[in-house]
Amino acid sequence: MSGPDLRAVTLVEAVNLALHWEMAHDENVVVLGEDIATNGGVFRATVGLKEAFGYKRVMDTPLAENLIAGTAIGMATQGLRPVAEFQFMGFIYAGMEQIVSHAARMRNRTRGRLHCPLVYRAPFGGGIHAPEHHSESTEALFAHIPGLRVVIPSSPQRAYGLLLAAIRNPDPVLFLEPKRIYRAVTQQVDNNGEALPLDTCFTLREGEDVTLITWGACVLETLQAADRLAAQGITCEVIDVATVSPLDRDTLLCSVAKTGRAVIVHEACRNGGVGAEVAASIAEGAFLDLQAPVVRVTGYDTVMPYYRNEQAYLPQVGDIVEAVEQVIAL
Amino acid sequence: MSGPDLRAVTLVEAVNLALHWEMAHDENVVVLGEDIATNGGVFRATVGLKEAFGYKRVMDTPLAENLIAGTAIGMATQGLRPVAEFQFMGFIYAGMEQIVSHAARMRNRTRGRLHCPLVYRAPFGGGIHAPEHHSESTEALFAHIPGLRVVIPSSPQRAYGLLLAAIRNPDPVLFLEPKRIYRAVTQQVDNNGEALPLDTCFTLREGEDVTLITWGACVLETLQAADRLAAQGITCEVIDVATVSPLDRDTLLCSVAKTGRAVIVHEACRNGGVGAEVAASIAEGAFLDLQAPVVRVTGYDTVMPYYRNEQAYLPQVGDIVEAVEQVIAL
Amino acid sequence: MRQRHEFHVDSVRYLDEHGHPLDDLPSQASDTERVLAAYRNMVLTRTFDAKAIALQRTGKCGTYPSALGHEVIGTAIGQALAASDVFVPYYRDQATHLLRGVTLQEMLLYWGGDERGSAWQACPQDLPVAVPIATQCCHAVGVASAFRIRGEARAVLCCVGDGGTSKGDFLESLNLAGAWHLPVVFVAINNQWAISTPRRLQTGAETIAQKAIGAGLPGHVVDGNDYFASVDVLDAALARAHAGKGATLIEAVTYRLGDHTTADDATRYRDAEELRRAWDRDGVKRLRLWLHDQGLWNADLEQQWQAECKERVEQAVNAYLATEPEPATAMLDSLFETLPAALAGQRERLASRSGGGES
Amino acid sequence: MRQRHEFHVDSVRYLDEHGHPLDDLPSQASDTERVLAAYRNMVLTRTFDAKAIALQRTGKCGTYPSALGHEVIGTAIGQALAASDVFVPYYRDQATHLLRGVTLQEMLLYWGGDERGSAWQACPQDLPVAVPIATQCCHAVGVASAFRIRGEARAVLCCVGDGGTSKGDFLESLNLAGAWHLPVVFVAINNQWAISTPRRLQTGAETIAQKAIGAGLPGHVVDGNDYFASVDVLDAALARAHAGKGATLIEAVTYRLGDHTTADDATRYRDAEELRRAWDRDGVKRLRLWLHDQGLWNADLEQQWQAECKERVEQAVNAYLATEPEPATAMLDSLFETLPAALAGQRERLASRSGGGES
Ligand SMILES: Cc1ncc(C[n+]2csc(CCOP(=O)(O)OP(=O)(O)O)c2C)c(N)n1
Ligand SMILES: Cc1ncc(C[n+]2csc(CCOP(=O)(O)OP(=O)(O)O)c2C)c(N)n1
Ligand SMILES: [Mg+2]
Ligand SMILES: [Mg+2]
Repeated sequence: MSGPDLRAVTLVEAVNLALHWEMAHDENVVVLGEDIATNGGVFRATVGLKEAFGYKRVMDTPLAENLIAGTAIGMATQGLRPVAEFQFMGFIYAGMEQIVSHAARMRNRTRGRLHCPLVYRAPFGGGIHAPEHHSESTEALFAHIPGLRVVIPSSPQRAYGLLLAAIRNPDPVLFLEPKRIYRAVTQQVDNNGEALPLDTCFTLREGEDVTLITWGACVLETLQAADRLAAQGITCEVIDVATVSPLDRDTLLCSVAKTGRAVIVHEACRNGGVGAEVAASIAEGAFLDLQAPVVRVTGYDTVMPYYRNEQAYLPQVGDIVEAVEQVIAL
Repeated sequence: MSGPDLRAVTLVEAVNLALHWEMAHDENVVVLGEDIATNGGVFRATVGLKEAFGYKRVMDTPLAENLIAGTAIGMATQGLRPVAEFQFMGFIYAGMEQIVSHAARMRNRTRGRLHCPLVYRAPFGGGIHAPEHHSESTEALFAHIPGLRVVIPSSPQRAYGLLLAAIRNPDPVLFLEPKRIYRAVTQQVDNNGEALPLDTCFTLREGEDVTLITWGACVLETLQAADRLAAQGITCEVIDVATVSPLDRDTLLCSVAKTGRAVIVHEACRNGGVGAEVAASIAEGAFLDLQAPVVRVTGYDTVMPYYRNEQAYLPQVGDIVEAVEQVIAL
Repeated sequence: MRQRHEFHVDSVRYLDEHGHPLDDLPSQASDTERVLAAYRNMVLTRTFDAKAIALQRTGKCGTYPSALGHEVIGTAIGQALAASDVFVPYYRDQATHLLRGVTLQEMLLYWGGDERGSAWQACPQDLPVAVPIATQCCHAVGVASAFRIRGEARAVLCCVGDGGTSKGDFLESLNLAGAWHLPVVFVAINNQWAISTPRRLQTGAETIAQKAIGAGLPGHVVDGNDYFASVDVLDAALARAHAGKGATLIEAVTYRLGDHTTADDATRYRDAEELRRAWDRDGVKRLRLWLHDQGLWNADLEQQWQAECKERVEQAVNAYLATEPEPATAMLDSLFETLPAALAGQRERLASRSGGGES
Repeated sequence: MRQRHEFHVDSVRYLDEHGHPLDDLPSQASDTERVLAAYRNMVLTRTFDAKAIALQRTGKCGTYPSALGHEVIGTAIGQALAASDVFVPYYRDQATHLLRGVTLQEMLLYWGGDERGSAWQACPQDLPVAVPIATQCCHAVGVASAFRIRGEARAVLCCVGDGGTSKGDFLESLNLAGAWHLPVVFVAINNQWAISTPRRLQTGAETIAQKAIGAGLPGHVVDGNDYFASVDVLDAALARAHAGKGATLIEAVTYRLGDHTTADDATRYRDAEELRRAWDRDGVKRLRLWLHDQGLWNADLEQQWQAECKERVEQAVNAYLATEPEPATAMLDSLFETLPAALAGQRERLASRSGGGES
């Protein structure tokens, strides 16, 4: 090819681009899910794949998430690299037994004889005025499952690079796409098939006073909060965790060693969210560095309200700013 | 009745006693699950119920956990108080969608029009030399679900009193029974129908130097560790969390305000376990009281090994002692 | 040595596409009041439906699933159910909800993103709309079990889409209904599509009704655009349930005449010609033609009723639009019967923020 | 206007309880070597089974599910499968595993609480034992899909218990097999019990085979204690799958002659008389009688073969008992292909503790 294939794309387009790239370069990659072939996915993430790679490799399934999860496992044990879509994260629970009891365990169970190089994709999170069950952020349920990676991109570039890494990874990855920012920004992506590293946080912004730790759509509000705080002379280090499990504690602890303060931001409800693990890890690992308690800015411990009240549930820029001011004041 | 009906019972017998009491006193209580009627449950927790209350109220179901979970919801919306058994916690995942998306949400969804006064019982935890999937401790998955209570007894008395409370509770309760200690000890239980409070930690032992926080079967090793440490002149406050969600943070914070140190013990794997929430809550809420980092003694971040190696996975008394010595040294 | 075990399902139709009887009509056809009430409910549903879509298009309502094409079977279900029965819906049962007494305003609140839209006053035991496909089937057998346990001669009717019949919940529930002889009627609303997935990709079975066989239940295919066939089969199945004779699966064949929801664009995956042919089989038109033929209906009555429907819908829309959102604290207040102490702080925080919006 | 859609399943038997043909035997009966190999495998399975139970009773093995009563169908499956096919077992398929090349020692390791018991050398593509009931059915359709996608003429055979046929996984997978014309054969091993739950409480259906109908698949009932009937139906179903003609459901009727597992006591819930009658229908005895009648087997051969089985099992037990447990670090080493950095500390901790036992 001549020169880089640069494209200005949204996050969801980057997902689509990565799928196209990998299907073209690895014939073992197949895609399955509800409405993903002919319709191209309800969010258009898989559009064009069926036309490019045929119905054999791009499969509309019957409506059964447990079946989708389990079929992908069966495929993966035979050397395919299935990328299975849950139409919304709110419908992943029916697939839980397959994910927890099989996808995450097949390699360990068979001492490496069989393994599951598969990706489960699901749009997740609230803020798009959707009906009930269309706004889930339950990444914590999966982060607790040994053998499973949970990866969350928060920009088009990271969506592209991390999805390629996820598909190439020899072990199962739950790839959660923050649908609130599916089309929020456009970024130049070099369509060169280069993956980004898994298991690694991305430091989006360096700062001295406080470490802001977040992932997914909340990266947006967190960066905005960092801007506002910069105007007040407070510099924030902003870290996108990206792989929420296994957790790259080193990057987090290094940052807190420098700043002495941490604020965690996530949309999921607080109790038992991934923020709890992050906070516990920092509180333990950076005990002597901490000048203030690790604070969490999160959703409330309740069901995501229907859309008239969903903004009242979601962490806002002001909440993050307030939390930072609080920990700085200590 | 004349005088108290005192009985020396094991934990699993206490469960059985509470079920008998409540079925006798509330005709809306019904029991369902696999092998629970004629066979009396694979652990004998439901033995005698079918004979006492008939097959109409004590139902052997077909083999389908999703169905069991959902059927109980339907029953509960019509005023019954179903107590549904998952034969092992390792088989609860198929019921996850019903639990997360319906049991925990029905009241909120209908603004109180319908609600789910039901109990899901499941034996959980390892250490009984069982095959794969029979040793799960994934309470964290459920603790993160708003609208659901997660209750774990750790003695015959608490099994009796908490199960009564769970059945009478107007909202769904996941009642996890630590099967490793199903028959470990016998305790006098007064079969008087008196419930114990939910949402409340139980302080099993008072101490000054460190707070040991645990639940379920690990209460046993934690108390043993406290004994050993007492011999070294270290006094431990031992708290049985009992209701792991919603979490009684007040009791925990009060204790740490006194001791300045906390060690959390649980059998589930560490990453994203309930210990993370406990640690994060203490690190935030007792920041100024803490003289040492909050430390967790837990299972490893892996699938519970088959039984030849399960003891290597499970937290041992020595691990707890070592952790306490560590935090005391700081 | 081979032995054969034989099974069957039947399929039922009474009216052709022009509203002409193909056969003697069932006795329900002579209940003029019932038939007219049915027709009126179909038109009301259709009027509401069009309005809800319009509201969504102008940002005044959330994603909405049109019931266009479901009016006949939905109405037949609403009529067949006794008030004391329990209806377990999926999310495209507007026609039935109306007959159960759910108000237009409640329906608007629900799709307008307000939980109070499920706090139905008129049918407090009916289950709310189930969004996770087929999950409601398990609730239906639970409700039916409750009736059986208490010895009540009540029945449950549960709807599920053709897509939903592929999901374990439906199949497991059907099986339990058979094993426990439960008073439940499952109606699989086969509208030929599950979003973009055509019926033929859901299952290799010739009919959905035959899924009853694996559960040991009777199965019927009915033309869900044929009001008389629908009421006939439904009445019989509910009578069976009320009499303690067990469960039934009915496949109601119809067609989703609209997009899947307002978030969907069916032209991406659906043939215009197929849609046109489906309109020829529209059951509302079919019943209107029959009523005309009987002299029970005419253009004037139609115009009057349409005007009345518009008026009712308009009033409901106004009431809906005038409804203030709940305070943000509502998100915690119905989670448990009593707010656990652990959540008190969060409630205070919500209460202290005006509306909970951006600060 | 009513129409009827008709369906059927058939049921097949060749031998009566005394090993006497009820009909002309299928061609497989003339393949003496195959029949003798089958009988030998049944006896080996039964010998192993008794030993595993004895080991458990003396604390040398974990909870073990006896295959007593499953030897015939399990052997027939093992013979019907081609080496290049994939077997997707549940947990009572010892007879089949042996024919796939799984070693007695591997089986002991597995039930003895050692993960290496699933690292099968001889059949690396077969799926491991599935403990969560019916979940393996979804894997089976996934494996079959992989074959179809790659255009390979290989087939998958998946076993599930009668209890397992109530679980969504089985029903969903059956449906997919029908919708996608997958090269998969499901064998529902109907041994009349799911722990303490009798077959009649699992489903109201007269047969399990008829669950095929709802998926648009052919269904067969076969006497799973009748070797000839079993191989006949299995060979045909696998031939169908290999030829790309789609999936089949076979209900193999047998009886669980033992307790559910060594942790169970079936006398609590099962009638002694029922068990006695089931022994009359034992398929191993039945085949032995037939072999005797043909002059292909006799008491001497029986004694020799039993001795050989005992010897093989004894050797495997010795090897098993001599196998050191894995080091504790093994619990992390196969979790991922490469240990993530986040787990390095935990691995160090495990490595630093001698065996990881109590300190
Ligand atoms: C468990 C689950 N998976 C996916 C979805 C997303 N979804 C909503 S409707 C739908 C199609 C349903 O089709 P069908 O059951 O035929 O009902 P219809 O919409 O045609 O009335 C899907 C896939 C969902 N709501 N629940
Ligand atoms: C999902 C799940 N639920 C429950 C169990 C516990 N359990 C193990 S075997 C069994 C009965 C299975 O019966 P069946 O499918 O008929 O097989 P069989 O044991 O009779 O061969 C049960 C309930 C399990 N292993 N998995
Ligand atoms: Mg449909
Ligand atoms: Mg069985």
